[in-house]
Amino acid sequence: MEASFYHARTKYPGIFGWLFTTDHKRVGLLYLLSSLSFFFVGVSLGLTMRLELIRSGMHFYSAEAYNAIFTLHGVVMIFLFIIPGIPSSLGNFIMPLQLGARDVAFPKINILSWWLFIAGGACAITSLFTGSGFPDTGWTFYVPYSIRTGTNVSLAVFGVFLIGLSSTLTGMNFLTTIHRMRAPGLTWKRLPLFTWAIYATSWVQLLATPVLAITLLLVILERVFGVGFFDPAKGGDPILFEHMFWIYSHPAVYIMILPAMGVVTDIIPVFSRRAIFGYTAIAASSLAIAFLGYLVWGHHMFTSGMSDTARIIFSFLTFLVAVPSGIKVFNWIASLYKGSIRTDAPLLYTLGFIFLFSIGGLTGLVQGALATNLHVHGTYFIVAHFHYVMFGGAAMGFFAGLHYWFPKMFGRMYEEHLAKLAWVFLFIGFNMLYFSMFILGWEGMPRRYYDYLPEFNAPNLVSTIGSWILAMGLFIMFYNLIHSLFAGRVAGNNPWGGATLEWQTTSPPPAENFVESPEVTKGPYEFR
Amino acid sequence: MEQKPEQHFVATRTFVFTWLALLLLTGLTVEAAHLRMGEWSMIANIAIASAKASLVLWFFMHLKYERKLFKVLLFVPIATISIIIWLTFFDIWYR
Amino acid sequence: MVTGWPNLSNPADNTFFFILGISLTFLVLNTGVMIYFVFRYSRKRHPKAEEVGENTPLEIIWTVVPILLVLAIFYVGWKGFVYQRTVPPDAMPVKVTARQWSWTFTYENGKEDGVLHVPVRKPVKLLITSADVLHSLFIPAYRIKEDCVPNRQTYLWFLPDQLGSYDLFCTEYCGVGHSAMITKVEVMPQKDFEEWYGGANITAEAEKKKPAAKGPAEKTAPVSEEGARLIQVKGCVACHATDGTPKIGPTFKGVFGRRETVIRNGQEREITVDEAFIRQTLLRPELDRVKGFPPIMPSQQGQLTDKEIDEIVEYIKTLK
Amino acid sequence: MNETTHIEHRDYIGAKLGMWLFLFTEILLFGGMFLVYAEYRQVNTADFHEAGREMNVFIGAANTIILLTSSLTMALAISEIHRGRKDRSVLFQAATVLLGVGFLVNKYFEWSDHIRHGFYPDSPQLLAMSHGKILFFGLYYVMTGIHALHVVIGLSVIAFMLALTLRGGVSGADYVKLENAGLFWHLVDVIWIYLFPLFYLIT
Ligand code: HEA
Ligand code: HEA
Ligand code: HEC
Ligand code: CUA
Ligand SMILES: [Cu+2]
Repeated sequence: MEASFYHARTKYPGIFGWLFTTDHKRVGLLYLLSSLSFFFVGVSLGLTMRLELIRSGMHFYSAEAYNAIFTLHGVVMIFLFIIPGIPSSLGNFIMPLQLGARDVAFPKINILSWWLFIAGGACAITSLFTGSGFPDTGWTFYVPYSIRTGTNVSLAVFGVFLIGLSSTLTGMNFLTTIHRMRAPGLTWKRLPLFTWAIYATSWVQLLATPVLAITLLLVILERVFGVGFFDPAKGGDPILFEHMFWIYSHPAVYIMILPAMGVVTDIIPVFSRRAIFGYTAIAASSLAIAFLGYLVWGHHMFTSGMSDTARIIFSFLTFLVAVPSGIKVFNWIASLYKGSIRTDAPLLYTLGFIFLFSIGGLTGLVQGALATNLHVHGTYFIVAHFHYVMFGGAAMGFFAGLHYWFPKMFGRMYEEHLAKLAWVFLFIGFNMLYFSMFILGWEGMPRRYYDYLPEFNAPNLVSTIGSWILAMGLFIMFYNLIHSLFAGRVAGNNPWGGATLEWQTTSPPPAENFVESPEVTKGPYEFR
Repeated sequence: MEQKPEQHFVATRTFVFTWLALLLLTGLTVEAAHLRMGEWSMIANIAIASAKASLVLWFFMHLKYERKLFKVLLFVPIATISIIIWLTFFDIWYR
Repeated sequence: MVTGWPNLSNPADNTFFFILGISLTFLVLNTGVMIYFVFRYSRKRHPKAEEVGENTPLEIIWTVVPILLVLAIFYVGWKGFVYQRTVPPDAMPVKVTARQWSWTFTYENGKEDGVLHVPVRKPVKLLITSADVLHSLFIPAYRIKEDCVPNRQTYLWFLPDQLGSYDLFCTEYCGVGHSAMITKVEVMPQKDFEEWYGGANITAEAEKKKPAAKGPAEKTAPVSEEGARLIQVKGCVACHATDGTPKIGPTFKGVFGRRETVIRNGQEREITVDEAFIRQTLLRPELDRVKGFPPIMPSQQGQLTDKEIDEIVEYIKTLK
Repeated sequence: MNETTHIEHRDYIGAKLGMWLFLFTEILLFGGMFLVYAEYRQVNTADFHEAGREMNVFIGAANTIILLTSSLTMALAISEIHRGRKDRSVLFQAATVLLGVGFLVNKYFEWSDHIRHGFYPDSPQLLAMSHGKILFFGLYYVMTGIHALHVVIGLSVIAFMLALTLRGGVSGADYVKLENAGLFWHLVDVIWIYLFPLFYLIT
């Protein structure tokens, strides 16, 4: 452990050795720490929101406070936790290792991205305390409300703009890295599927985020100069804003899920000791999701007043994008066949991921069908869907990866029993919390409601109780991980017997990653 | 990883001719606008602009001399933005 | 009267159960097989993994079958949608104006109300627009919803096939009062509806009946009835109760002459609510905000005529 | 190991690839604005044609020629440094900067002229006009404004490159930085090539 990058001499002393580092591993850990901190903010807000919603007529918050809080919850979770979460933390740490590279292609731009990310987060947080408080627009910033409300929309939106810039730069950096810095022998067909997933994600980050940037910039210009693009009184078209917002934000949901899919694809073969089933199909479906993901944004607008023709086209395309996800699920399950399976925590979280993501994805079909969307749009059904895919899917995949690569990143092992216990709490609490929301949604409870009619009481109560169980699970999990940072047993270089390159260096790796430049002679999942 | 910059000198002549062609097209596009062909003059203008843009990309930006990867990749953002605008118009046309 | 129209909720429900069937099949099979594998091939029972290699026919099957299934789902959803969007020619048109944070329904004869009254078993077409930001009109009982877009008109139709009172929600976030932007669909027997609906242009008639307002002193009972109607129609009741309970805004009961604390530019002061103050709150609510309530009272400038304001003021005075 | 003894790997292709990828984001950024333009022109065709009359084709065409020429000088600057002729390269870079400044000066006069005539976002005169005209001028200011911002950034980068070239940081042996600056500058040119007909030639 002495030779690890933690002990490497840095250009700047102490904390500055971290803040101004160009080492991708340190940048990855900075991202990990910051996005988990934001996650903690987000979940705390979620918990208090559930408290407000425990029964109708509850007044734990005022209506304005609640509206600002669900907006903040959404913005933090999406822009500050789940989008940068896997690609920028695990991706930064692991992907160059999997390539056998010394670092990413542009190490300075890498740390610049982190700084932009933090600056963006700081803007968003500052907007809480300045002006007339955090925006109360929802994370979707729909006009014309967002140009009329007196809250501090401009600053928060500028923060998101900076985060977008950071995300774009990361995408550019990773793409160049994967194209140019693969170790000798590491052909595209030997690339670990996590790296393939990061590759697909990076394209989405690169090509979708600028549209968000310009959209947000136009909102700011609208608020400051009144240019009129989104103001119906001046001929502006609010539906155009919805188009532009979702042109980014639908692909963005695949920025969240693709890396998580990559994580579980890397975990399954290692714990079932056999090659992944359908390597090509999985790699191709990542690219297919990234591509088709551009074509379906209109499914968020089926009731927006968009033309009926467009609704039908977008519904059709939406169904196509579901297929590659299905292909992945089938291949994952097939990869367990005739394996020799060890159900350690990473695999357990992976199985949880598959189950919860399937529920989330399949309910996506309900939303994608026109006849049903007219009913479920804007209700808790949607809220349930996206928590299943984002929390049950993306975040669960993140946790799986965190356990899987924990020994690589920190050189120590977490406590297995606690990790499993946390999983049980997470799984039960999660389903209580969010499954109730499907029922509420189908019964017609609208989302973003500060208070609701008494007829919706029962499922809401179950949901709130579920949130406490889930909180317990999260608490146990993070306690275990944090405690093991200092007190875990030393893990060794390759505790799981992985065959990808990151397991061939020491844990934690030295600053230059590999003492000898590795050469690749076999596929990523050939264990023998 | 060490690579020498490719030893391909582009003749100054090539650049100057490109520039002349660009000026010519600029004149053409101003003329086309005066012809009052209704919607067609807009289409002609965009076509000419695309021709100019291609010249800049191909010669000034050296695309002609780059490896194939670059040419293929450039297709990606252009296709993306075209598809996005096209799909959005299914809303605008049929509203 | 049209009979034989199936309940409009059918397309949505049928599509839903169709998708649910397919989804549950996949979910149960996938999860079942997954759990089975995890036990059957656990390291204890199956210590040595076997390589099975790739299987292209299998890959093709599980690509093609889902494609066919999702196309089927798309088709069912589309068909239902076509039904949901095809308005029967004899539908009764009702204009809907959404504003922060109330609904106004305007009937063909000019009658306005804050609650949607419809006769049973007669299709209704809603012509929807918004006076300010985006809203969305949602009636869960009929499984329909459409956004209210300023400067544009969108539409919906439904067939109220059973008597009753159904919820109508706003489902596009529109600010502080979003969750209070709720009203009802009252499905009435044809006869009751006709009675409620009245004959020709109700508002015009009401105007005629009223004596020209001269001064507050001359106001009589019918005037405050008109005021009572106005606070329904103009959506005041979304935030103000008349029975003493505070809702989003203060109750109207006993408000006239009440001493209360208001905030102007961050400065608190005591006032007594009088006519001038009510007028000011209606037209320029941002000047003085009642303490203890969110600063969301929307200005009625341009929404209420002077006469209507007089009537509301008179009505509020009567609420002791 | 020591982080400072970072082996400066010089991956020429990688550096250019990164730059191209960055340019793609610019294409999408402006693409978003083109989408706004496309919709509003589609909806307000007549108004756009009429508003286009307020534009001065002469200034627009002059600026087009200036930018095209600056692209030429930039390409030549790179071609010269490639051949190891530093002095000539410096000259061409300086010419590029001058032309770019000329573009901005023109733009300044053009904008102030419009503003003097009362055409600027939210101006009372504009608000009294039809929706299409409000949107046309909104688009005009935002799109040429953001383009001008790119010109300013491009100029600063080229000026910096000029300094680097003089001090030897950019040379015949290593000039990828200059090449990348050039790529950016050409892209700014390409975008203007589209802006010109969209605003000046739609009468
Ligand atoms: C991680 C993020 C994520 C992911 C991966 C997805 C995935 C999908 N989403 Fe979701 N979605 C969101 C995040 C995500 N979504 C968010 C945040 C919102 C709300 C935003 C807001 O309004 O605030 C939303 C909203 C949303 C809507 C809009 C609803 C509305 O507001 O009216 C729709 C509509 O079509 C939709 C559809 C889908 C579909 C079809 C998929 C598909 O990709 C799912 C594919 C997966 C499967 C299908 C399951 C696995 C497959 C099998 C088990 C095999 C069997 C399969 C078949 C038979 C096909 N989503
Ligand atoms: C990744 C994304 C993500 C995640 C993980 C969550 C997590 C949670 N969210 Fe979600 N949510 C969103 C993304 C996410 N959310 C988005 C995008 C919206 C839409 C916003 C909008 O409409 O604009 C939304 C909206 C939303 C709503 C709807 C609001 C409305 O429409 O009115 C609700 C309501 O219950 C809710 C609840 C919750 C809850 C209870 C959690 C819970 O999971 C929280 C569980 C966690 C805890 C209870 C915390 C306790 C943890 C500990 C004590 C551990 C200790 C930790 C350390 C040591 C680090 N969220
Ligand atoms: C979205 C909610 C909302 C709507 C709709 C609304 N109000 Fe209010 N109103 C408030 C709130 C909140 C206050 C208290 C804060 C303030 O003074 O702004 C208030 C204050 C008032 C007061 C002063 C009460 C007092 O205690 O001094 C009057 C009078 C009033 N409203 C009348 C009306 C009338 C008449 C309408 C309809 C035409 C209406 N309001 C519509 C929210 C609303
Ligand atoms: Cu009106 Cu929400
Ligand atoms: Cu989507």
